Amino acid sequence: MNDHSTVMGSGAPGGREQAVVPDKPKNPFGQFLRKFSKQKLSLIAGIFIVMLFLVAIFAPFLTPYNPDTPNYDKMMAGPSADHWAGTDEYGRDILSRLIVGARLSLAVSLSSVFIAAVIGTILGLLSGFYGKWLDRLIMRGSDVLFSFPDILLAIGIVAILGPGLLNVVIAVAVFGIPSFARMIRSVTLSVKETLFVEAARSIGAKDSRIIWRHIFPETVPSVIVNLTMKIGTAILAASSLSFLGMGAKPTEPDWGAMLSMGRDYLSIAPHVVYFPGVAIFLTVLAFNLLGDGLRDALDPKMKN
Amino acid sequence: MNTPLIEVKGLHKSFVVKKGFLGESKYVRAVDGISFAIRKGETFSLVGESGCGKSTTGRLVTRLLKPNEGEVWFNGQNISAYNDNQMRPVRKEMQMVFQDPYASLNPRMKVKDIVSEPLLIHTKMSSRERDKFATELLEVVGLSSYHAERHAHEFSGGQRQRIGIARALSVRPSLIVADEPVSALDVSIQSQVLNLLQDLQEEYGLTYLFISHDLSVVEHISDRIGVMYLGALVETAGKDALYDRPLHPYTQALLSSVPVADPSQKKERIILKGDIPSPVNPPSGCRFHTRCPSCMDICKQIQPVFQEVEPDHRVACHLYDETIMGKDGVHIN
Amino acid sequence: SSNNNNAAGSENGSSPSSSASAPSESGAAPSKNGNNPVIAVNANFITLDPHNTSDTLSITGARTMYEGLMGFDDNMQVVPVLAESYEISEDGLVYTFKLKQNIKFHDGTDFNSEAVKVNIERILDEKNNLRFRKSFAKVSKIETPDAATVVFTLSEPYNAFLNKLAMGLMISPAALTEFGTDISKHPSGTGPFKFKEWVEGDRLVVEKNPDYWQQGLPKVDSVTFKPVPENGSRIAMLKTGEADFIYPMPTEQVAEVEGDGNIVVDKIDSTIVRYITLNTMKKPYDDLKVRQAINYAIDKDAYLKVVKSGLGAKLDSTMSSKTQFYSQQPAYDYDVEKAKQLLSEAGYPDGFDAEIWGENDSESVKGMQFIKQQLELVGIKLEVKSMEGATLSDQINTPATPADAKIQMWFVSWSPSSNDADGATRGLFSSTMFPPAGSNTAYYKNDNVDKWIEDANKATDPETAKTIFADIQKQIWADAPWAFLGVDQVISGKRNNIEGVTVLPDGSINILKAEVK
Amino acid sequence: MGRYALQRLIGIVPLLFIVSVLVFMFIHLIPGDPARLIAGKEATLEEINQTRVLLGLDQPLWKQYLSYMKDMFQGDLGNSIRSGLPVTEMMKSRFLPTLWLTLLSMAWAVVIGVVIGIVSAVKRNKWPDYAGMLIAISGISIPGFWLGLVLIQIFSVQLGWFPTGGIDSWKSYVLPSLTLGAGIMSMIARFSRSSMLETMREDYIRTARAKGLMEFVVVGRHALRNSLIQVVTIAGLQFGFLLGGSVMVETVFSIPGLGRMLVDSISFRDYTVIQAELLLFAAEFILINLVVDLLYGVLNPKIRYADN
Amino acid sequence: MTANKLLEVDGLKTEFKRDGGSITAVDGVNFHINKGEVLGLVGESGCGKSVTSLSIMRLLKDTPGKISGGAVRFEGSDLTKLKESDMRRIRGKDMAMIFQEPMTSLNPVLRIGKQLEEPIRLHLGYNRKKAREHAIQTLKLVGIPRAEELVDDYPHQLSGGMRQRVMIAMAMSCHPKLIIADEPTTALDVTIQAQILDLMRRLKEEKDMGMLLITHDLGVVAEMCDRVVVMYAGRVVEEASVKDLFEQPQHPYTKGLIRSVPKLRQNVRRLESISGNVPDLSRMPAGCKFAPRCPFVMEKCLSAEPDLVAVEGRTDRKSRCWLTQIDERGGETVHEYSAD
Ligand SMILES: Nc1ncnc2c1ncn2[C@@H]1O[C@H](COP(=O)(O)OP(=O)(O)OP(=O)(O)O)[C@@H](O)[C@H]1O
Ligand SMILES: Nc1ncnc2c1ncn2[C@@H]1O[C@H](COP(=O)(O)OP(=O)(O)OP(=O)(O)O)[C@@H](O)[C@H]1O
Ligand SMILES: [Mg+2]
Ligand SMILES: [Mg+2]
Repeated sequence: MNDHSTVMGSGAPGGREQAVVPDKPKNPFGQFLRKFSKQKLSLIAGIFIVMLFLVAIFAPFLTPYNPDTPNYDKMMAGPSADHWAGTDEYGRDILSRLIVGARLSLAVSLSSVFIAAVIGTILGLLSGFYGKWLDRLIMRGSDVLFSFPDILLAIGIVAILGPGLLNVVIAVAVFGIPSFARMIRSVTLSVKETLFVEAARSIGAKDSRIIWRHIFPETVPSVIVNLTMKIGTAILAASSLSFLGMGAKPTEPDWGAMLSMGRDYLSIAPHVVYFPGVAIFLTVLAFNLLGDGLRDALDPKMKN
Repeated sequence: MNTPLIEVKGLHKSFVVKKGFLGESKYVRAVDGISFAIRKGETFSLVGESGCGKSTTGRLVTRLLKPNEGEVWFNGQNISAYNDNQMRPVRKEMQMVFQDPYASLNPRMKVKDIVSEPLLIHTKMSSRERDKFATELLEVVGLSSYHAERHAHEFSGGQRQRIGIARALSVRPSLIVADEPVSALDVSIQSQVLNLLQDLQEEYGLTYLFISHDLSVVEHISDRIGVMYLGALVETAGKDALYDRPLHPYTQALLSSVPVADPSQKKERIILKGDIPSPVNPPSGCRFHTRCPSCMDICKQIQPVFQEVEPDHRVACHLYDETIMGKDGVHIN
Repeated sequence: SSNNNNAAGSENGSSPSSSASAPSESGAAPSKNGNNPVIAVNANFITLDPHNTSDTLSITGARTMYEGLMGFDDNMQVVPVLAESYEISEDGLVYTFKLKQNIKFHDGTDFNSEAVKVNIERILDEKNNLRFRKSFAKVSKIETPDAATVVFTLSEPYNAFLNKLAMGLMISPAALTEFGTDISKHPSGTGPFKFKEWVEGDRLVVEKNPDYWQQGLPKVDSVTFKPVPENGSRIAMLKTGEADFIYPMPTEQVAEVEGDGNIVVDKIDSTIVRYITLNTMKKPYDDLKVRQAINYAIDKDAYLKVVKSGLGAKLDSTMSSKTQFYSQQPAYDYDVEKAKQLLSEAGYPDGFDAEIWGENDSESVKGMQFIKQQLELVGIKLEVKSMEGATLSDQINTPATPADAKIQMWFVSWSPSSNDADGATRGLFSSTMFPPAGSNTAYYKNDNVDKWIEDANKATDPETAKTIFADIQKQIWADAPWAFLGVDQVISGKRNNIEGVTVLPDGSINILKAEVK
Repeated sequence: MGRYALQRLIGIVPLLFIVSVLVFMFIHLIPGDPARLIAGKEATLEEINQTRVLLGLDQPLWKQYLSYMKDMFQGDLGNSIRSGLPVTEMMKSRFLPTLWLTLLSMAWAVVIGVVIGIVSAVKRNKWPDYAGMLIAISGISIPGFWLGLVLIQIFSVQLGWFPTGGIDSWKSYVLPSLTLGAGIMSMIARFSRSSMLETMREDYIRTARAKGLMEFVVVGRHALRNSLIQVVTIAGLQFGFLLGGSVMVETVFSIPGLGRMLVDSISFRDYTVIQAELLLFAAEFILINLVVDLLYGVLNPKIRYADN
Repeated sequence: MTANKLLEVDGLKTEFKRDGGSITAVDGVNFHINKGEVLGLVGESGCGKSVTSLSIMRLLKDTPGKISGGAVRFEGSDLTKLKESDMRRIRGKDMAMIFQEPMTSLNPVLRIGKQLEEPIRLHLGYNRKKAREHAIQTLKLVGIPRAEELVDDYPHQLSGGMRQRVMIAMAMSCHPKLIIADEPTTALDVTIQAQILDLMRRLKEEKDMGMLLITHDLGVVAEMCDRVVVMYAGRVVEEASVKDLFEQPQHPYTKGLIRSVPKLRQNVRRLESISGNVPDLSRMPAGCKFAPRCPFVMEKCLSAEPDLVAVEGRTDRKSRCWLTQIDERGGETVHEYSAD
């Protein structure tokens, strides 16, 4: 028996190491999925959102009625077998409008948040990386933006640019920028101090490479988390704009517009506001839950 | 003795530290007048306690930091005033290995990309060539080619440090600055990495600036050693000279503080009083006088000169200053 | 979701002006506010300087404390108030007023002819840049032969002058000297109520003037006006009794509160007309057939039902039936086929793409959506552009010439401030009134109409004026520069223990006879 | 600390200057002609022009700005274009309601938010955690105006507990501040939960337990204060949100506050008022953040004693 | 001997929930500490030293960890069975702990004095004034100058060495019978480490406490300890007196460890090293956990895990290796060591 005792990894310096790295590479995405799937609420929220997207994409095939066709004989009828969510002040089918509205509400909030994220991230990266006057400029700028109540900023922007979908998107985007910029800046500041950035510098990497290849990927989880959370805020902001009469197009079935137009009927035909209200609530809730889940799954500090 | 590969003359570096509430800026004199030279093929080590400026020195040498004062000569060029673009070709010649193998590798990059990143920057190799080169390098440092596709976080500390070393080697530098390359590693792993560093030095004729706080490790790997205290060198000497005849009281205390892994060997210990002063307000005179067991009046007022008292053995201490101590001086060993 | 505890249900009131459910008087819940009723309105008071108001609400506020030589009755007819009687010269240039005697301003000084002169001169002084200057621009001379007589001499005949005088309220000259431009914060008139406090944005409180010249009035100790911009909140206040009277009553909720025994809803036809201007100088609206087609394509009954919750009347002239010199016109009855036919004849068998502008308040937005739905049926694809008011006004008034104008259709309303026919015509249809000079956004130009407007103003005889205005209305109606929609009702809600608060057709509130039971 | 505060205060000046330029440009960029809006719809062109001259709006923009700044340095914010009332006076009466509203909203939002956060963190992944987070997330998922209207329906119309609006007594503030604070409460609840969780993982919490301390002492004395330090920062940033939210809440609850005044003045292009108010908002926001920073120092000895 | 036993850890097993499954961080650890004795616990990072100490103190709250077996007898009573409130009475009073990180183990927002007074008032029932005096006394005991002023400082105002002294004072303040020190000097510089070790040695002798000293530094072990327990991958692999351990290490891991540490003035060209890495707890090899790295590995090692048995018939000398068992006993069944 003793003869068989082999010397594995005889301690030769620089000798190869085996069996330490697992055979199957640990896929970071797989790991993330595993962690995420344990967050049950977030998982449900994620599924809800996926379904919402499907609804939005296939809206034209799903609506039981033409969402724009009025029926003046059936105005503000409560929920019934024909109209699950009742009809609105023109006798249009609310369910159909909600379905089509998902499109618009998602489009507005997603695109505005996306724009805000892109610009905010770039500003945050530059501000955090270069510091000094650039940082001061960007941060003071975002202070100013922050100090303007966001709604007012949006009112101003819509007033300047005129109403319309794109302008609402821009308005909502603008007041999302500072929060991204600040957050990314602080991540950048801490990543900038990490050894691997110093290592990149020490091998002669250019700033652009350091920012793009080394710092930016580190900010992605925060961006994603903030993005999901901000989508909720953006839906609400867009609906607040509608409340102040500055929403998207009044003729389009945007949820916020439905809610704000319907508020005059709150006491006589509550379903007119109830359903869009619930749609907004659930969607915002879902995005926030998703964001929470993503944060936990993406945050290396949250192990369990 | 051939010409030094790197020579550092009177380096100073201070950092502004905003002390928050009162908004006053103060300065940390992280490196305060350091001179040394490293010859080709030699291992020069810097030792000293935490915060004494070892890493800062390393970063000044590699020009990751610009000195406030003083010069860094590398291969006969004064690189202290180079800008980023001028530095880039020089960086090919000097690479770094960092203390923390966990933090110094980008967790989101594949090993082959980490290892070949310097090639991407400094050479015109195609990505195929780079990958091939990277796998070869991995073999050199004792990893396998199949590790190339993995991410850094899948490796253990010792393996990561090997990846870091492979990265440093990729552009065939002449100087490697290793900032505490083994202090984050377990003892059983530490020796693997130390051996690897030694092997590579032999094979590629590398010059090392080795930074560590572990006197035993330093003794093992170095040819010459500099002992730092509060931003300044207090003693430099060849290994044997330093360990056999430490001159500076701080070096002596340091050496005697190292716990010995041998219960039979009970040695006399110099236990210093007090804590390491803050580099924000370093003591006047000799920086060490607040803790020095043989402190004299003069030490409190006048900063001793860093001078050669024996061939290739320099020390900054009034005890060896002939003008003060008289010709014979006083040696406490 | 309403507190329908009161068993007394109500059929729709047969009375044309009030749909009170008329519960027994004794069943009325006592007012929460005692003898100090609270009136919730939808906007803020801007100023209490009666010569510088341009919004109806500020006029309401001013009229609680101030009176003019003339005034409006509940039907917006001009009646003497501080004037005992008046005479107009044959040529329509000299107006002689006898003033009532023994009337005192709130500060104790006398009301007399001198006071009238001081007031009119204040209005006319260019330095003051008061909004009423234009109304009195034709006054060339003002004389006070004695304390009880005032004589106005006009530079040319102006048959709306009495209406304008009804707007010109009298301020105590002593107060004017004392407070100057600050008079807005220290009102002192002859009215039934005295100023108590004005917290800008929160409330205006006026208290009973014990020395009021009309015996037995006012009957309440004070009245508080509260701006409550949100419809839902205003009606909630009425329900809870925090407010005794609200105006405007949101049309959407009328049906609901009509079942509430504690609440009475009053509706009367107003002088507010709703219409869409069609840019007659722009293709395709330059074609009469297109304009007529649009008029035929809109179902006015549906408009009232959908947009106005059934409250209001169809617009059957260029002005409301309550306005001076109104003359009814034959209706453009809803007829989709005819509309399509007219469009074909005009060369648009498949309709066309069009754009409608309007403000972003919910009423306009709702209205424009409705119009879009209607025009769609005849093939006109309408894009609705709702804009914030000031932006819209800028869009309309920036182009200097009709050729530059971008405006196609404008969903809008109008009410003449002093309810005179001139005010309901000149600014809207005279070719001198193209934007930016005036509100003729239809860019309507008819030489006859231009001339008639001038003639009518100068007509000294009301009957002559009336015929001229009938011609004007007929011509414009036939030319259809507007799509005529409806006449609003002014709708107010009150607790059933409040009496005597009325809303005039122009939307101003009269609290002179307010009474709590 | 005094000197630091002073320095920071002085630092506000250039920032306000930038803000003033931006605000000035911003509001003049918004289309709309105050002269026309003020003169009324029946006004003649001549009247409108005269009004414009009277308001100085015919001057080039930079001249308008200079004269505005000149007046401002003399403490004169001008008169409202629309009503002619002095802007300072208008703001004075509008300031208190908004201040109360924001402070009350902030107060309950912080207290409840922190309590929910702590309970959720301590009972992590148990039902109180889920309940707390559901409440918290609901707070940000409901549009403010909608919540306000529903609260009025329930608590004013149905139950008659609170007035529908106004500023007549403390009761008037209950529903508006509930509405306004809901969003912030949620933010704070979520934030304090995560910062509490983070704190509970700290080494010194283990130290505290190793001393044999009761759990509530560990949470209350050792964890709470450390996590509050972070909560304060977030709360400060939320003030901007409050000021914005007040626009809506003041409209729904008929509160004569700054927010409503701003919306009104924007719709009338009442430049002087908008300008003054936006400057006030900016100053307020900056001041609050200064206070937050100071508070941060008070709570965090590391900063307080940084001078050694 | 039993009467002398202060603490007895018997088959302690602690598991962590992780990603659905669970890992056993501490697996059947046995050792004891006598009164007045310093027991060293050495091993590489992640081998379970800290978890062992936290399990003894039952401080695993808020971690996914749980004691799943074994007993911890302190003066005869099993701590794992105590109610939390009773355990609280022991923590800080009879058994105190010093943690590795002096920088983070003190609450940054509470004054030093306040943090020191907490256990004193709780366990000794002193009033505030008396507790403060006692705190100052203890601070002086651990060699802190100006203790009266220092109690009003905040932790960040102190250097690392001072903070560690405060931690020691805190642990000492209620005169515990046992101190568990988890790498008390790892974060400190050598000269400061020398001060602290010197202090701890003195205090231990004065107060006659038992001490569990956790470290990975063999040098520290050699200087401080009476006996040593070596851990590898959650298990005890060797137990010996300090002298025996360094002179005749039994387990191949211990041997490798001792030899791979560079020693001053030793002058070897190459260091010995143990190849390979510490195994991941979630994918542990069957058989001896050290087998994959062991230069003397045999077939048996790969399939069966050896027990911790007495070496050469000595009760104070144990090793967990087939080699020692086979070599010494010629392959016979060996006498198994049992704790009782
Ligand atoms: N970027 C910086 N900004 C401010 N202070 C710094 C910076 N870098 C280093 N310092 C300070 O300079 C001094 C020397 O730091 P340095 O990192 O060189 O020490 P070191 O000897 O490497 O210590 P260690 O052994 O802890 O790594 C320290 O007091 C440190 O706080
Ligand atoms: N809170 C925790 N959650 C999950 N796993 C843990 C936790 N604490 C410890 N572990 C696991 O338990 C094992 C033993 O850890 P432990 O901290 O006891 O090691 P150690 O010997 O103290 O190491 P070091 O020398 O680094 O302090 C490790 O593999 C670690 O992953
Ligand atoms: Mg360092
Ligand atoms: Mg540990």
